Amino acid sequence: MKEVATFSISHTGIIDADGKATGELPAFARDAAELIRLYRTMVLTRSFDARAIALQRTGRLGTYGSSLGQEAAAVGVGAAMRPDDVLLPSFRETGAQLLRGVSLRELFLYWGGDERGSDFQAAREDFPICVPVGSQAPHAAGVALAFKLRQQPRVAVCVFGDGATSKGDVAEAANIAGAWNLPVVFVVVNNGWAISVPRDAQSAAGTLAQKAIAAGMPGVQVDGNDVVAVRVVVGEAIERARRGEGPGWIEALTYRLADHTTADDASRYRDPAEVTAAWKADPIARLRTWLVASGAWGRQQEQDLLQACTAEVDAAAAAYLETPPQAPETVFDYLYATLPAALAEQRARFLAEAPRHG
Amino acid sequence: MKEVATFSISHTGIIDADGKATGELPAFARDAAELIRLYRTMVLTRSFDARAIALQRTGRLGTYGSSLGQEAAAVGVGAAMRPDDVLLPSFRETGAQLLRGVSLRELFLYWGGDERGSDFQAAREDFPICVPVGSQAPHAAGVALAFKLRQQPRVAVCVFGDGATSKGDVAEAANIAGAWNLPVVFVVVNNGWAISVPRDAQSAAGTLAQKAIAAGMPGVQVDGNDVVAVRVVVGEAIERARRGEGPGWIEALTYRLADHTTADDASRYRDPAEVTAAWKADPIARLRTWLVASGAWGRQQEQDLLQACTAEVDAAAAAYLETPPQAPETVFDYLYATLPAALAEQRARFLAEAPRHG
Amino acid sequence: MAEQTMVGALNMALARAMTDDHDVVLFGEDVGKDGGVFRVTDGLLDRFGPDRVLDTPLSEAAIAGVAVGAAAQGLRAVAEIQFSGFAYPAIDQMVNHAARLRNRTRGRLSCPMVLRMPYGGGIRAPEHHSESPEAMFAHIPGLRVVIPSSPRRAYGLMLAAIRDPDPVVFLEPKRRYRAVREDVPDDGVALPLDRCFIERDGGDVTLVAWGAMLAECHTAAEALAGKGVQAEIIDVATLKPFDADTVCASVEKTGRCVVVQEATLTGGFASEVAATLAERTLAALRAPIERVAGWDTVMPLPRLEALYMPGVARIVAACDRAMSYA
Amino acid sequence: MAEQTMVGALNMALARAMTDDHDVVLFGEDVGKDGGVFRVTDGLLDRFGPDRVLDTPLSEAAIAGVAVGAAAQGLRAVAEIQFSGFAYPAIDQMVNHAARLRNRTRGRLSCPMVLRMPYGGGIRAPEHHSESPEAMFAHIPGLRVVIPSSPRRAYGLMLAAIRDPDPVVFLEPKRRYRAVREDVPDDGVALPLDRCFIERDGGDVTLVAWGAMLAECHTAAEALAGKGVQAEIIDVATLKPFDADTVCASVEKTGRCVVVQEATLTGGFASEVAATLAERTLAALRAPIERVAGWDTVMPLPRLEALYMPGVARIVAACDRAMSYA
Ligand SMILES: Cc1ncc(C[n+]2csc(CCOP(=O)(O)OP(=O)(O)O)c2C)c(N)n1
Ligand SMILES: Cc1ncc(C[n+]2csc(CCOP(=O)(O)OP(=O)(O)O)c2C)c(N)n1
Ligand SMILES: [Mg+2]
Ligand SMILES: [Mg+2]
Repeated sequence: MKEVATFSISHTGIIDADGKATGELPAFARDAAELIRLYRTMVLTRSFDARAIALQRTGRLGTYGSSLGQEAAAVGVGAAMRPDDVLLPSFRETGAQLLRGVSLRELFLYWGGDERGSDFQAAREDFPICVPVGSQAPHAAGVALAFKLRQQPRVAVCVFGDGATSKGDVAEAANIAGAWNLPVVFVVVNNGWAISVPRDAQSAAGTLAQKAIAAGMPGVQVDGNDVVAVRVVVGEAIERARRGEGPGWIEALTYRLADHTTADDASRYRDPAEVTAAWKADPIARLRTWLVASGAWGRQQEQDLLQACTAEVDAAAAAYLETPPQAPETVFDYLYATLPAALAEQRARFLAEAPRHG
Repeated sequence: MKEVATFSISHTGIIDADGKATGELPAFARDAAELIRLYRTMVLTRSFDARAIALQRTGRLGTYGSSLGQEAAAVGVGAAMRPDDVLLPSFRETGAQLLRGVSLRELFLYWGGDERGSDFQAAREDFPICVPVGSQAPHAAGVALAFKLRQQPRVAVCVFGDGATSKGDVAEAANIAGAWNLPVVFVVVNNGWAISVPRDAQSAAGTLAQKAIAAGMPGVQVDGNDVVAVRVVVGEAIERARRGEGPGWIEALTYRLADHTTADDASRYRDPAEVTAAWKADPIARLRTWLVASGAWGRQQEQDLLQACTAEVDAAAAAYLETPPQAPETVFDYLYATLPAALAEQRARFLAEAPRHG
Repeated sequence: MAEQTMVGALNMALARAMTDDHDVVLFGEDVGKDGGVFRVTDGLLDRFGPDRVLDTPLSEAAIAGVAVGAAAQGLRAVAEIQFSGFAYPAIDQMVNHAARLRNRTRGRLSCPMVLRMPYGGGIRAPEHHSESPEAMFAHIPGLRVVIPSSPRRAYGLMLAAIRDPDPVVFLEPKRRYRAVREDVPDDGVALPLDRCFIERDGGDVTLVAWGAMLAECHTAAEALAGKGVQAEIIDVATLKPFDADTVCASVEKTGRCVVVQEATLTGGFASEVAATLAERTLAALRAPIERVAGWDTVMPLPRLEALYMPGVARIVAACDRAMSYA
Repeated sequence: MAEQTMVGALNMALARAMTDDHDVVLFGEDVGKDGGVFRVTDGLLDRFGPDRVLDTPLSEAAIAGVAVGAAAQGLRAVAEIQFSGFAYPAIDQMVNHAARLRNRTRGRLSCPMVLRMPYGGGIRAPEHHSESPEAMFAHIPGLRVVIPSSPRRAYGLMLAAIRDPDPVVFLEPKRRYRAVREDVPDDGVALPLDRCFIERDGGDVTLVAWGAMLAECHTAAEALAGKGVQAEIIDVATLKPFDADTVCASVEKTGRCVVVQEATLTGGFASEVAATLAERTLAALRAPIERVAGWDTVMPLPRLEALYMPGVARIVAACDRAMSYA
């Protein structure tokens, strides 16, 4: 019996739950303005999140999936990307999408049940929110294939949850990305739960970073509540991929502080004590602590920021609520590039009947 | 950055390509009769294989997938199983199926295009040959679930190729087997090729044993041309699973000496020199060398065995060729336990029309 | 005997089946502690234990495939797909294995499993949560496809599906999950799996539907009755095998038929119903067979969803057109 | 201008499309060196290089999903599924993504891909290699479904499919791959994707078919002509969107229709054709619309395969029945 291969999984954390640096700070993190930009996006994400839940509770938004507690994972990913990279998110990547230029109003529209919420006015090539879990992973490989064949120095970045790592699509996508040495980075946002299924019941794998080993690509773990570490680790994988050195896979450890969605009641299946404990690792509080300790942030800035975020969310919510529904014909008009003749009559019938009753 | 997990993949070989022992012999291999039983099954497999190809070439069998060169992998698996375990094969596991009690005539019938070839008269609970690559892997987990829930000390053994390891079904099955700690063993028969796709193009993973790491189960490599090693390594995984210690995953390294199937022409895509070289590792020759060297085998036995195998295959082929086709109504009669009333009329119409013309 | 919603009735049927037969096991995503996202399996983990009610990892192909393997061993596997929009990865297992295990082994192995899933729109759900894929399953020989339209029918059909020795795809119209309550005796009595149910007698026009569309048909029939038109309503609760005889007999009587489905028109099961009628009842037809269906486009997100769903007005209009033929 | 088989014509169309448009890329299992198991991509790796002709790992869901991603970036991804029996794991990507990427992003992203695959029986192939799943795809709004019946049509339709800005499922009747040769000019001219082709004029009965069934229909028409019955033959080469107008016009003329499909009867596309006719041509119908189809059972293994496949005799018998109505 001889050993033919060995692997190891590393974990990176830089700013810990107490807001203290435990590792060397990367260059960007020594620029307070940059850290404040990330902080600001995290806070804005949380403001949006609270408003979305409030709107849902009052019947003005559809079922909504909160990203409470996961802001650092999303913002770290968004910050690590270049503008012409392509993001393929799941449904809790608000923070990343905001950095990509997706607007709050678009996000409200999406969750409000309006297709225009996926017609991003910026981030034109980014993929829309993906609901069928893990099914966007092969798209990321396909986008990366296009980059590679066209010799563009761009990277596809695909984000999904711990639950998604059990999906065959994800395994197939990772394998093809490895086999073809594609410029794609997969980020597992391990928030501990897939609805009611805890991480440990999802897989016997001790880490979800080690899923990468099956695809022959490097897999690493990062403290997903540490935006600095996420940005560093995801950034390294992205730049590696950009250099043509192949795909990457990162497991970001975080926690879903909210219910799965507004349609969920997490108290049915998880201990509130676990949630209370998880709050101690809140990604926003720790970065604030760090910023305050480093002298870059104070009470006044915090107050101003909260106010600014509220105002921005207010404006977006108002714009969303004022957006009239799409015209009925839009139900047909984006299906094909050109409406097939065979559908023209049906569309006409639809227009004649639909407005009357549905 | 700290290390949070490490893994290693081992490779086991016992009798090498020259027929020399390189490791300690397990108990069963010190029993010449048992080794001869395995040798006999490998030779019978090869006789069957040659006849199947001959029958196909003369239009008396359908497209056939040869297991030439892979006899040790199949026979080793079959030998490691207990009778009441369940085998879930792909299409090159003839050697394992013979040890399970599947008859040569049944195998001819299957490849001859007759459903009765999957109605094994022994091995009643074994699964039939599985053509959609990897799709039997979840079945194996399901069979193992039944064993576990009923607290039966039985194991499901699932065999598939290197190509199959790219399939999402296989990844999902392995993951659920790990998560539920099921008594199932997955055996990857890595024969170097998936039709025209070489192993290295199939996955960037350096070994296919490491696919197991993604599912949190132990993965090991074995010399798949060494029937002794296969039996040992697969046997260990099976007994481990039987003890309730969870699933296992083995990569058996072998080589497809034949075309993919009789419909394939491997000269289009692979270098004949590779095949010639691979013959040096022929699993049958090496075991014969070993047996001869150990004094348990000689020219006469070999001649007798070849004759006996030919006679057995002759008889089975004759029985197959003499088997009249099934009655037309069998096209309907096994679809449901009881023919639904709605189908009765159609069946009658079918019987009225079918025999006339099809 | 309490009044039950469809969710309650399904829960009761599952509990009854598990009580009667130790081989019945349930699994799926969140079916355990959470009781399923619609609570259909609520409380069953506590009652029957973690060996018989299992949360799966998030993998639909495996859910179906594990059910096949378990069923081949004689377990009555009742597997849940959380929403029909996520059932597509399970189709391979249903077509290539579940539906044909008995046939390809000449009866040696079989597949007594139920793949259940909520389907359909009308609850303002997120993307991919509102589709109606029944036609895809109904095209697969070897499967049974069952759709209840009421609590009582859900109870009886679910019991039948679990007891059936062959694979059943059981589609639950989620819009009706809590829409009504009715008395559902927990009597362990299964309904037949090969018969359509005549829900209302009428001599003028036959309304054929399944799932959530039954309620729409009943409302439409009331409206039609107000105009003096008597609609007969048939619930095709078991799409496969399809009890064409009952539908044909009704159309022989009425001479007019409107088939109502929520799924997209082209290639839907309504087309099968219409084709069967065109083959078998032509002489009796006094008006073209109309299909009222979802439009041939993607189910819109909630804001425009109502434009998509077939409703009472469209059904009444179709019947009016049918009645306009002498 | 050499005589081409369907395989040759498809190969020629792929080469032409790749020459004309650098964005066309091919991938699938064994499409490279091996040239595909049926040789449809033979020689293309040598001509266009490994950046544009790629062997994939063995993973059908990824093949479809990678095509979606690549197409969203503007590549014209032509992805091969080796046999339609292995396409089921790709359905999820086709329904939930390919078919709706344009719609859900309001036109921002689109999916100009072709998913091509051999399908159908009649070549004594192994288990799972002989099915006809076209109806499943034809039920998905947002897709196009195309099936050629001859070399020339294969050439023109394949070019059209690749040039089309939306996702196309292209099913190739493998039984016809090498059945005939005909002149196929490599003129780069595409055929329309929204029109049925009238292949033979006749006033007595309309035969509607696609794929391999066209050849059977032609033979049947000859036999019928011998009895003085003139059959009109329509090739529904593009099942989705379905050109009902052409079929309806023919049936308005003949008053009789037999729809022929190889796929299993229930829920097949023949039912869609019949339902459409029942809706739109009732007054013209002089005989019930017959469907000649694969039986509602699993495609048998080769030894009994011939019992399953619809053939000339069944088609003629159905036409005879139709003609027996005055
Ligand atoms: C393929 C699929 N199956 C089931 C669902 C229903 N569902 C939505 S989210 C979810 C859990 C996802 O868990 P995870 O991947 O960890 O992401 P998280 O919700 O925790 O962010 C499930 C089961 C779905 N959307 N897609
Ligand atoms: C899901 C699926 N896709 C494609 C095929 C066609 N096919 C048959 S065997 C094969 C290659 C299988 O390779 P591997 O798993 O290594 O097994 P081997 O043939 O080498 O024994 C392919 C692509 C299939 N049978 N099933
Ligand atoms: Mg999660
Ligand atoms: Mg192989």
